[in-house]
Amino acid sequence: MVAMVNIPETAAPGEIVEVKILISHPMETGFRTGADGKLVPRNIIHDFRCLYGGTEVFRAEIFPAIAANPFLGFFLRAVETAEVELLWTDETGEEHSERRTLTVG
Amino acid sequence: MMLRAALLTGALATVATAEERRTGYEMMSPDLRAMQDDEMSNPGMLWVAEGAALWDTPEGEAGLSCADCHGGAEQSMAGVAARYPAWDEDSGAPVDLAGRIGLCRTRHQNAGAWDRESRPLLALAAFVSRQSKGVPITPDSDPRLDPWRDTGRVLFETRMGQLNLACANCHDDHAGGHLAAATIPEAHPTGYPQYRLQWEEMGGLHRRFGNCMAGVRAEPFASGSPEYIALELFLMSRAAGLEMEAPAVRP
Amino acid sequence: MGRALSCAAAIAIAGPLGAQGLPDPLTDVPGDPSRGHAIVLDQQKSLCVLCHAGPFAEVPFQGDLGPDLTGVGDRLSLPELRLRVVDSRSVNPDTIMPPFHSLDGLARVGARWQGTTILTAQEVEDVVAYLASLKGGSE
Amino acid sequence: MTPRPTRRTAMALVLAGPLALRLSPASATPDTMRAALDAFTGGAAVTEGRVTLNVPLLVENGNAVPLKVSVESPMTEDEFVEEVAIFNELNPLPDVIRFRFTPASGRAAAETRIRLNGSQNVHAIARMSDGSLWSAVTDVIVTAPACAET
Repeated sequence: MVAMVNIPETAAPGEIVEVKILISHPMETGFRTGADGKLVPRNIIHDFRCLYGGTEVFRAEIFPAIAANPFLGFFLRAVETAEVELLWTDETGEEHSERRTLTVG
Repeated sequence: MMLRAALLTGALATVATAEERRTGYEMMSPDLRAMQDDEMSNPGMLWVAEGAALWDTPEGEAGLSCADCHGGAEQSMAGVAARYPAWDEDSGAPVDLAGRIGLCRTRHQNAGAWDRESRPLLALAAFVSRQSKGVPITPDSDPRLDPWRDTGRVLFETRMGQLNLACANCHDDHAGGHLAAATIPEAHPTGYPQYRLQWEEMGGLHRRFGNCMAGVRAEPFASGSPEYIALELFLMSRAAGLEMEAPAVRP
Repeated sequence: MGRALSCAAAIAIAGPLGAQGLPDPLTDVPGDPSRGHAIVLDQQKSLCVLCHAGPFAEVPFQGDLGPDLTGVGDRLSLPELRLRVVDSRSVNPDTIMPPFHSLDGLARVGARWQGTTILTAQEVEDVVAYLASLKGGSE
Repeated sequence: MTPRPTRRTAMALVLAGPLALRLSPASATPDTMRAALDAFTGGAAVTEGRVTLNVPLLVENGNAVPLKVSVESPMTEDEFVEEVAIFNELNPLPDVIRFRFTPASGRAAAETRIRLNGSQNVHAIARMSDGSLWSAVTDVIVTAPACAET
């Protein structure tokens, strides 16, 4: 699964930085009929988390009303050099992640 | 013939008409333009990223990647999408960019063909087209393409389907008008493959042709058919001078 | 079907006399304006409001490619309306209005639509009855 | 050839009709959304304010509508925004997304793109760390709804 992540590489202590992510995913709603006339099974990313230094700083509970190839933007306060980990799960149950290091100083 | 004459009258005429013409981008809301302009926001960039990875991936029995022959796409592919479709000596016919990538696979990589609307082909085409972003469309001047362009023009102006409409009825005569809420664009193929919100994914120009043909209740031609290649050649000539913007975002 | 083709033939003859329209109803059942109203608003079937604005409060987005249908019943007689709905090419050969009840000269019609007109003869009568009722300003 | 409208007049044409023709008043709230909203608030009072919800007034396609939400808050351990829930009126499900913030978020703001099945109101409700609830509502005109096939 392709994802594009944008997090500043460096930040000053206390600075609030923006995190953006674009994930390749159909976000199949479960309400759509396919060519065979049957409902296409739901497959959405339903849970998204952001850990900073291992602690959850942001989370999103996601419903089928989020667009295909979902885009999320949010913030975190830079306090120390640590890993920023973005984790998400879809209906297949498999967890995906992207990691970036945020250098603070 | 008129078209060919127009193409031969030189650069000044081309520039003047390019200024009068408006791409679909210019007709979009500021929000959609922003979605296209910001690389982190443009969903088509996911395909570009996949294409960049595929460019360096060895494929087929030859075990060759695109990069093995072409080197860095930033240099070797710059402006290429703005010149296509181009003449293919071996088949004695024009090929579009997706067709050329397909021929590279079968002729040089000894790999199996990809469907024209398959994800990897769209991804590679998006990556190659991206290398022409901002480059003015400059149709190939090979005279062997001219009869194809003429055929494309005829197709553009031929009424088809139960609704009995030609492309030109909407995109020449009524561009800027409204079909219900939708503003009719001039149909310049500046940003293909493009991310269409209606599709919720990337798709090629020939898929878009199919949408329009189904819209007028006509029997679509096949993707990659000589008819669509001819139409693509005509539309690219008609759009000469407009800047490439792949991957475009459209409603 | 035979009816549609014979209409097309009639129009070809009527050509220059298009202003007189088609005085004879296509069916024995008089057009029903309320059914016609529903057909005009149907964006999958008649597609009328994709191109025409009119006194249709139910339709938030109306096209502007054809003339506004407000008061069209004052401007055109019933035979004139019938002729334009059946095949507007008899009035203007370059019209972009689809021929709603003619198969004349169509090319490359999709498999799903082959041999059928956009509207049946009765639907044309219903639509024409509705359009004829659009009088005065928007209601 | 008919004269082509400029971009500005084209937008004006699109805008002219629908604003006058919108049927549902801003206060209209279908039952399913009201139920979902009540489930989130637990029936507690919601005050309008402190929440800024940005959705374009008019969108060409409901399949990907940009949405930005932010809430006034110092975002300290003592006082922060816990959660912002977004609701809609016309999709099959009233829930859209729930953003869960922490003091470490630094700013109670987030953006995403949503699907909207037609012109409607979109609601945002924020729950603060002190339990208070704040809201904003905005209406969107969608010219081609999500799920519609052309």
